[in-house]
Amino acid sequence: MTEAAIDIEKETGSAITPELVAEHGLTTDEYDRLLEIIGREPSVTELGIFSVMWSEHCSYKSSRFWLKKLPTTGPQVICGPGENAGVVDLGDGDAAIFKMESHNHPSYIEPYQGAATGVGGIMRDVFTMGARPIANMNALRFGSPDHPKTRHLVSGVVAGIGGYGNCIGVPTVGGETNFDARYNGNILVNAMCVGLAKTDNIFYSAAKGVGLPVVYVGSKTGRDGIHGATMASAEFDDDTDEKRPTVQVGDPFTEKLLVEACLELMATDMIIAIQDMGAAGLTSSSVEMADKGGVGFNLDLDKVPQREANMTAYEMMLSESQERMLMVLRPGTEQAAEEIFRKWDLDFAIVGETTDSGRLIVSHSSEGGVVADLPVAKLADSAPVYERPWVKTTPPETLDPKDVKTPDSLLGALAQMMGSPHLCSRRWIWEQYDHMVMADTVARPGGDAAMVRVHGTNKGLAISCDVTPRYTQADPYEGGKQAVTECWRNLTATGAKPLAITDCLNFGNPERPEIMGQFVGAIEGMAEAISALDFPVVSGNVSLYNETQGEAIPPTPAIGGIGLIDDVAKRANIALTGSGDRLIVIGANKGHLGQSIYLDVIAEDAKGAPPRVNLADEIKAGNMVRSLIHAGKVRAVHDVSDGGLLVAIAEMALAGGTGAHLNVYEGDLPAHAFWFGEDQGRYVLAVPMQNVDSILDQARALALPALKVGRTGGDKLSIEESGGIALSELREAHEGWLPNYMEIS
Amino acid sequence: MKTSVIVFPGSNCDRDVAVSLEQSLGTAPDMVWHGMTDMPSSDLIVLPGGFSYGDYLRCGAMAAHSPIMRDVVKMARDGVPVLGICNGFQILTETGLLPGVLIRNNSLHFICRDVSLRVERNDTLFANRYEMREVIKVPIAHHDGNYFADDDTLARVEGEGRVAFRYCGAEGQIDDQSNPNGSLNNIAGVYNDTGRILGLMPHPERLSDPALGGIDGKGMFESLLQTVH
Amino acid sequence: MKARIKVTLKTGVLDPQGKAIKNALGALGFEGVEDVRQGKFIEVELDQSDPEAAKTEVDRMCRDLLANMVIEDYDFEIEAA
Amino acid sequence: MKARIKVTLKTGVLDPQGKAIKNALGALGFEGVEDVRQGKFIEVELDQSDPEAAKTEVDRMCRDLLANMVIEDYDFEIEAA
Ligand SMILES: Nc1ncnc2c1ncn2[C@@H]1O[C@H](COP(=O)(O)OP(=O)(O)O)[C@@H](O)[C@H]1O
Ligand SMILES: [Mg+2]
Repeated sequence: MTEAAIDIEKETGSAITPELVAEHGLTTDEYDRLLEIIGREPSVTELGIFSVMWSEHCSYKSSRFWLKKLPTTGPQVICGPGENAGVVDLGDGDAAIFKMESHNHPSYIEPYQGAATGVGGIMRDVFTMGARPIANMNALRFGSPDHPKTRHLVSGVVAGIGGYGNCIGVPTVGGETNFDARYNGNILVNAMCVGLAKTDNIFYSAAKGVGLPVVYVGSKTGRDGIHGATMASAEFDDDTDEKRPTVQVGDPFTEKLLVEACLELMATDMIIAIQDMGAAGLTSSSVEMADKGGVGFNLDLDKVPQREANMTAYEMMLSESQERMLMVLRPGTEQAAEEIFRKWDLDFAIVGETTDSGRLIVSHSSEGGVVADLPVAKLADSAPVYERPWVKTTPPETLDPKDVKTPDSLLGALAQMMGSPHLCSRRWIWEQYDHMVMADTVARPGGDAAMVRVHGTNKGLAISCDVTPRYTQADPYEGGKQAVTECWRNLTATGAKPLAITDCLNFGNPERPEIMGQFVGAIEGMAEAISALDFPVVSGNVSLYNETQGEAIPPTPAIGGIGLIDDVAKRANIALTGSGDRLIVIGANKGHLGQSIYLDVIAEDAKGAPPRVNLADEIKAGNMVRSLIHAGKVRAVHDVSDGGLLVAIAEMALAGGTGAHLNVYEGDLPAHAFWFGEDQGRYVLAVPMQNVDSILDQARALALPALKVGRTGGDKLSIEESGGIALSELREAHEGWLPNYMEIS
Repeated sequence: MKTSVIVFPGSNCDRDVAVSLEQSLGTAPDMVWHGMTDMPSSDLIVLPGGFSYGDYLRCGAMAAHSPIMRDVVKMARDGVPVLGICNGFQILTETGLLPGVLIRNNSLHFICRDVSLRVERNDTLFANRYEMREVIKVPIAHHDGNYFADDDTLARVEGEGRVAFRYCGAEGQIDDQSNPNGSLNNIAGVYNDTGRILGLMPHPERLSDPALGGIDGKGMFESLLQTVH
Repeated sequence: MKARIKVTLKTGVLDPQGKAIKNALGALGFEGVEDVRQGKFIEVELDQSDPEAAKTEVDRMCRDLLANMVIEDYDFEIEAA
Repeated sequence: MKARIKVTLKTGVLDPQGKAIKNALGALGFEGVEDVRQGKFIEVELDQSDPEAAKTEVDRMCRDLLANMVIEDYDFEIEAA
């Protein structure tokens, strides 16, 4: 094929107007830059291609500058950000491949399909690299329970996540769920997938080599989600409810076939490069593969399997139809590869070849031949990078616990908090997810981190998703630091050694300096924690413009982390069992009530600075707890987070169906600050009597606070002289809220 | 002992059950692709859980017509033991090898959790390791597990003692509270008239390993060892 | 030719979806909803010009696959393209 | 009164079920099946004697609950009992 000039008039019938450029989300400056790059006016197809490549979603133009500040390396990292997903070494030739991604806007418009396709998309990112997906997680933020849309959104999103993951047969083992009025118009649906591969059989997207066949596999292309990538980069306005753009519908059955077919092909030596078609489908997959391989691509759209009649090049290049992949194969293997895909009833088509032209040349006979002819490298890396103006968030003053309302009774307050939307059990959600399929889920949802066994071994992979949006809202820097640290702590509480994280950075409109300031603050806080904890970011995703009518969501940098334990039999869980164990809190109790759940639920207030993380103390406490778990010195472990100490103990009691008698607090703090404060860096341990002294000694030697707070036993939770609360009553409050709320339709 | 696990497009518990079979019986099963037309000789055929054909149209409907099923049905009629778990149970009802149907859970939700089952018969090749009326813990994970049959069929199933397991409470009581999906008479699994074909919604392969939280499901695979040759 | 097929539940067969819809309609304030039954509506595009042949074929599709005769009935009409 | 409601996917929206049924029919030996689309068929029994009022009500039910207007269309007929 020659570098044919494009007859624009013929293709479009009209020249590119400023309105058309604006509709494609390009600024005048950006359009001028485009003109400079290609040296002529683009065709409409070319304009479409540029617009998606330069969308915020694909180009990271507002975030890229800051993302570079995140540490991404370490001896455990095999592949950091830049590929479809991150790769971490698990030893013995095993690798974990994982990533988290947002599907916020589509899930608001059509919760079931939006969430389902979010799960499908993130799984493709993982198996495209050669991993069998082994666990899914989901981090969900909904609006206030009182908002008229919330119930419908919860119901659809949860059903969609389950509908997709269950069908594929990958367990959804955990996640997080928040309710907050600030998400009323912009819910967040972040899906994470973890896969397992062999370190010597990992697949990348660089299409190295000329004259190689470019192959399309999976489902046919339809007019699905055209402009999804630009939509993910735009603010919602008043008519979003009306507009309802073409949403993608997921087909998990086809994805299951695609997983199996791809893994079957990957067991051979036929693939040179492979990439899923995600946002901006055929466009971004071909540009990225060609660019990374330093080659050109000739694509013949006549060959693309099509679901609908009369599709244009523009539509095919921008379609976001699901369950599709692009591969570059070793020449001569086409037939053998095709047989595999036919066996699995999937489309297989050779749609082009790699060239030495360095150009993406797209042809479509019904539109007169070549419809796009663009320089690959420029398409890939000349996207603008903006250093947008930002202002630092001023954190609120620290709240004195003495200024916070005292509860009528500690245990009454506890029951009220445990039965609130913030702390109630998420069982109604996770029971709709198959969390046991693959028969390796050793720690199911409900504890700190979930754990799946590395199939065929005793090794365990711990997985957790964390961020506390009310902290990040008040202080993005401390909140970002806390999110990374809480994830590390949750993994540690199972006995796993934290290895690495993925992130999903959900923020408002970056063109507003205060939002950009939140972004910068969160990144800086995350970076500090990451480097101190040796917990690098290996993959991630940024979702900006989460605003409705100028109201931004709280900054929500969701962190998804994984950790490793060499023997699942050594892991700890949160359940109290038996009686007579001593409960010991490791870490300092300072009664921090600012931004706490207590403040919100009992004092109905939202003031103060969030708790601060002391990274040096975190490391000391975490390492000690992990070594106690490995040594078998503790019967149960739970980290202290939302709701504070008493909530952590109540969760442990409910998990094991064993009560506890707690000592009356006799220190300087108000009792409610002691029991409900959200100081960081703490763990509750249930310790058999004979190990208590040695653990206290060990803590003393490390200068770590360790305090005996009670002992296990019985079927209620009591604080010495008061009568106590029956576990059954607490359970009713804790388990009841969500199903009761969802029942009213 | 030679076992075969049929793999349909969309099966996803095929590996799980293969692991349990191998652990309990000592030999790995043959994994048989649904598109084949000839079954290898087998002492036991397992139809695994999952979402064959995406569970589209009706669960199990399309798989019941897969090429391999002609042979499976024939062998089953000739007395080769067949175990259908979850989706496999749905497929067996669609082929008519087992009575009744599995419709949408009455909550309309997919449900994944451990349930208690009461063993209703222990004189079969699948359940001889259990005590009569023993209460065992086995997980369920399904969207369509609500066992339904018309009055006559139900009377026949009950009358002939073909109920294999019922959902029950911790003490073995059969009541609405312990019925997770609305199944008639809390039925969780049924036998055919010879007792050599068993379909059940719960997943014994998921609690056959102490690391996963229990081994009550193991009895079903170990029972087979004793009786099938 | 196009076949429009309705698959409905036999009387007496439990219909959890129908029941849920009925409750939801009630909760939404629709009064006087006495019963709801949910079935399937399947459209099949056929390359067949003889209506009689199409009829026989569609009937067989329904029996063989589209309906479960244990609990469902079906009914269809054929429309020339 | 009885309302018979058909809920179908909008043109262009992927129909995974229809696709799978089409393949299954092919595997069963039915030739010439060009396309299959699966929708819902819902029958609602109404305590309402005025056909016009019933129409308005059913239309609202479809929009509010029975059809997902983002991806589905609906159509119905009312039959006097
Ligand atoms: N959307 C969800 N999906 C699955 N599991 C969830 C979801 N939300 C919360 N969970 C589970 O509920 C438990 C409690 O969650 P959370 O309070 O966020 O834990 P932590 O405070 O330890 O991070 C965890 O086991 C978590 O995995
Ligand atoms: Mg935790």
